[in-house]
Amino acid sequence: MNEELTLQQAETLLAPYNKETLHPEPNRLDVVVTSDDLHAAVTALHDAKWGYLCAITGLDNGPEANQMEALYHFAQDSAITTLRVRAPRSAEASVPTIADIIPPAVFFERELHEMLGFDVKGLSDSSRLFLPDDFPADLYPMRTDYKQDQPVPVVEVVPDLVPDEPTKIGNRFIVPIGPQHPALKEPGHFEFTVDGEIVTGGRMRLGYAHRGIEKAAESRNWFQNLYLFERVCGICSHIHATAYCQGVEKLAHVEVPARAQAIRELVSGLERIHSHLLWLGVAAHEAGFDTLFMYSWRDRETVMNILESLTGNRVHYSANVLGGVKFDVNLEQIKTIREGLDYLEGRVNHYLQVATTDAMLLQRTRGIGTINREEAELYGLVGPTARASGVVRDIRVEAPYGAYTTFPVTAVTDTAGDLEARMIVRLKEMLVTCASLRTILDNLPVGDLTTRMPRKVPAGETISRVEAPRGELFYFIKSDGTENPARVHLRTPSICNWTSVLEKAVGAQLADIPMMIAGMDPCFSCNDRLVTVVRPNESHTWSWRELRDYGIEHYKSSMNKGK
Amino acid sequence: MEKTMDETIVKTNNMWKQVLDQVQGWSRLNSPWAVHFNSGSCNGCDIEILATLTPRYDVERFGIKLKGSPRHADVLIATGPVTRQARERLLRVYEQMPAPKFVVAVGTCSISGGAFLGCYNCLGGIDQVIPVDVFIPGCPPRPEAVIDGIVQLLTALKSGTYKAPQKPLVVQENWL
Amino acid sequence: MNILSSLFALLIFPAGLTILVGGLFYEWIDRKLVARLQNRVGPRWFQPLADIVKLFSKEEIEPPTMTAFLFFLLPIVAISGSLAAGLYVPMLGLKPSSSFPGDLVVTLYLLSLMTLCMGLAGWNMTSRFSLVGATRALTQLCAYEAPFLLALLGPALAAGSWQISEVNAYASQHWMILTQPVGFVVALIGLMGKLELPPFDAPEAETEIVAGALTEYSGRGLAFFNLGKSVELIVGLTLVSAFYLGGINSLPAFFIKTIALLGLTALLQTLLTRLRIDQTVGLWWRYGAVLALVQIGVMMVWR
Amino acid sequence: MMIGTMFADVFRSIFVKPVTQLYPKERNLPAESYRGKLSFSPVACTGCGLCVKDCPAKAIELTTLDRAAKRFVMTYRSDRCLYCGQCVVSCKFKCIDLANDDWEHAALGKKEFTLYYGKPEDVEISLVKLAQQAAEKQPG
Repeated sequence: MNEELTLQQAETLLAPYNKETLHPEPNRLDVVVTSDDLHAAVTALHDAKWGYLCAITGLDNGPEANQMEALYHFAQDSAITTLRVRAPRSAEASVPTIADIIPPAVFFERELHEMLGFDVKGLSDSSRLFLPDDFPADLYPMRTDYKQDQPVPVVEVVPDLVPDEPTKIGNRFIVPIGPQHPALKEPGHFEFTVDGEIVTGGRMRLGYAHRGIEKAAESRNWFQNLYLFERVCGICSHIHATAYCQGVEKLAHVEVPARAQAIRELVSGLERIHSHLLWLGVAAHEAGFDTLFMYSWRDRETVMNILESLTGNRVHYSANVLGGVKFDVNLEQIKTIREGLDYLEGRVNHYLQVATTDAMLLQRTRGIGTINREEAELYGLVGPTARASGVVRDIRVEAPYGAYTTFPVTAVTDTAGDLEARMIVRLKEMLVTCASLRTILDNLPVGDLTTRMPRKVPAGETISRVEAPRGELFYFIKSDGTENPARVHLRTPSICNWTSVLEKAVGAQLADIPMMIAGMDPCFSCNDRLVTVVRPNESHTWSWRELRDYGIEHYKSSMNKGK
Repeated sequence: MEKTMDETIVKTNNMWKQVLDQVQGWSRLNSPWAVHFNSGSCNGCDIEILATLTPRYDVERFGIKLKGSPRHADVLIATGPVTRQARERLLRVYEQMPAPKFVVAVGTCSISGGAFLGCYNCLGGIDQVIPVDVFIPGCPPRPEAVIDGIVQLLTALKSGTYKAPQKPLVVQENWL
Repeated sequence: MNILSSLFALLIFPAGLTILVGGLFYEWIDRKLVARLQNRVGPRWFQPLADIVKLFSKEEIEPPTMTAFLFFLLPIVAISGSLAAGLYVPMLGLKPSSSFPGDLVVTLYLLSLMTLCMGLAGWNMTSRFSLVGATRALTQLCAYEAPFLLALLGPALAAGSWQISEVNAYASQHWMILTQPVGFVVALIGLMGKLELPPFDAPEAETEIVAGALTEYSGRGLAFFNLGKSVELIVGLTLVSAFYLGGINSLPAFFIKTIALLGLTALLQTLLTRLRIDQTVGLWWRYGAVLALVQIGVMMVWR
Repeated sequence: MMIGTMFADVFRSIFVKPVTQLYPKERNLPAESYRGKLSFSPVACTGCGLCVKDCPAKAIELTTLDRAAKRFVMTYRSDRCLYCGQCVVSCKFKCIDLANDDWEHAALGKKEFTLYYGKPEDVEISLVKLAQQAAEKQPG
């Protein structure tokens, strides 16, 4: 395609700052820039509208090389330009912030700061994003000399002054949502300041589900890691495994047979249907429409059955192995899948009608949390959330991978950008997926299921991007030629979409907040591989720490009283 | 004469107590309200727990209701390997529940750490923090297996073989 | 003897215990119907009873409230309010246990006591969810109370009496659902608002504010509130069906009419999405109150 | 704009049986390919240990007593197992199988989760061996 042309454009744009150029893969361009030039280089790309910022990866090249790197990945269709900033492995390692040009970069920069100890100059908020509060400040888990089983001292958290009146600040209340809250099936903590029913400010703290997967990956072999990454998320597990497999196979120069690729896409299509139906149910539940929740989950069981009979499990399918897939599809199964798809298609069409015509539901979705196209691009949204605002961001279309090169799909978009549009986009996507699954089933390639995979993967770096049900999933994999990976960095779709909720929460009704959170289909376990407070608000709110200490005291005293 | 009077009173009192105990036991068996806490799992288990509420499995037929407030709950359904950040909250949710309370650990990682065994931010199991009554392994367990676990707990309660689990001896004050 | 029999009437039958059991039974029917409409099996017949007994046998955690006295008193006031309301309606098709001219107004306010208590209970708490829940419960009370009253006023005006037993007697000859359909719709929806059934469950919206005003209640307090709710359900159903569905004069008529009405509310519960509190208030004042007023106006003219 | 768009669904439900599977009473078997409890037969095993090496959760351990006489004992911890099936893929001699009818493993204690596969006498020997190893580790 015009991949080469696009990369040439980038090279020309970056020429004034270029210190060294590398071409690690045909679709990639690595440009080494100095820390001082970074800001200007990013501005050049951004002003020329060359792609968007996918992720920032931090690399530690070890004590011998005494070098750390920050990798800024920009993607335009299938072409990827990486700006590499090199820094010494010490406290002096610093990069300037680029959040003034690209606002969502703040999340990535905080991760970089927290996990590797880069000093990000000018970062507006350097509080914890993923690590727990009581984690020592000078320990950086993603550095090579950090051992995952080393003892970590607990840092005393100094409680700040607790105000006398816990619930009211002027006329305002703080309503905490999470980590244990009925609206969230997963942990995450939000604090919304409300004036009556109107939200005046919001803060967010993640990290309840940060387990340290990226670190653990470095001490496991390539095969074990497949199952670890599958368990980053329980809803989009197959797509995580696929992204990982694709990357490793690229590194190992292993060609996956066409039939295996088709089966991977088959499972990922079914998973997309399952994920969107699940989301529809959860969103309906948040809106207080339990009947829709019950019915959509009932119908979801159809696709769960198919997945179970096909792969052998309802949730973590473990369909992939490195170099192929585990199982084959037989004619009988194809027949069951077709019947299932027919039924689901009918039901999805019905739900589409409900979502677009039910007056009571529309009251809760139409015009709520609207994000227009410009905002969507500015916040760097991905997946159905972005597509509902008219931004065509779908890796399956932009940079087809695997079987999507032979079975292309079309991106579903809407222009309204509100909750209704997001619902419609997801529902229509299910229909599109049903159609594309049929094409795959009609033209299932014949051949082997697996190719042999070496236990050791040649040294190198690669990037693997796939379209998860929630949006673009980004994997950066580095091998140093051994049985274990040297570094795996993943950027999940949810983290890109957070800004949309927090920016839009201010001025909204409290009752709409759960809907808005659900609207972007957040996946905490996805983005908490590693905590966050964004948007300082105008009145005083408690920090999480204050709240927690207060909470402990509060319940301690009540327990004592109770006895 | 007086003595026998006293005896009858004691007897009737005892009988009352027995009857009351039985009624209490019966109600407890038939109305286990649950609260769900995710301590950092991949949410595979969480969707399976939610699936038990939906028409296909419908646990309301056992009287199980998923409640939002820990104050209303009898059973804590916990998932996940307990991350450092979530530990405090897990303890708090548990403490807020009124006695008698039971804990069900769902999923392999909530029992032993599972796939996250050895990760630096995971404690590796609910029973490291709070006493657990039933363990349900599986990654994730099928909704039927979740129901089976809860039925086992109820059966144990009914038959009197239930023994309260021991509190974790040392609630790890220092991480590692 | 007289005192004994009235005590019996008050505590066991037809008021008191009977209403409690009836309330629990109706709660079961409601839950079962909703479950069936959602294609599920639903709870067993003794479920509400088991829930209540269990709650009574549980520990009651006393949160640091502003006034402990209110914390204990409010649930009791709430349930006594709804039980007392049961005295004035033709429960089980029998004559109301107590009756005097103007008891309609008293009954209505006894029914509101529950919501007031819940509002106060929430206000009495330091929990944020309770506070927001209390505010919502009271706001909603202000919203549906007037239209609901107006909707019940229609039949009362037609019967020319403020006494429930007389309206009931008049209704036995006239099916007011036919003559005052608008009033019936407003009364039915008003009843759902009173009972905080979906779509008017914003005060206890689980996904937003956990369990609203009752978030901090456990054990006995919660049991009383839940029990009060089920009593209110049966009393409310009896009242509305006595007024609009041709009166209640016999046991079969009582069951058929109230259960039919319950079926209707269950259907509405499953079909509608929860309204935001501002939407609820808007709906009641913009449509509910106006419709009920128009209905009354038409009636006055027609008479 | 309509009210009650799901009326058709709801109305139909009154007349059809609920889709609920009455689980403990009726137990539906999952598909043939379902991955449940692991079973191991030492007959074909060569003791290569690939399954142990590739297990992502350290759920299996293989104790070799006598390679030639096929005396192997496998310690399987179902509380760690992810039921992913990598061991089945890794094993070239098809010694390992995941059952599709055994997946309700809930227990009130954790003891029941550790299982030993092999000939009974071998299991005993290996247990003694493991106990010795543990005892040796303790003082050091």
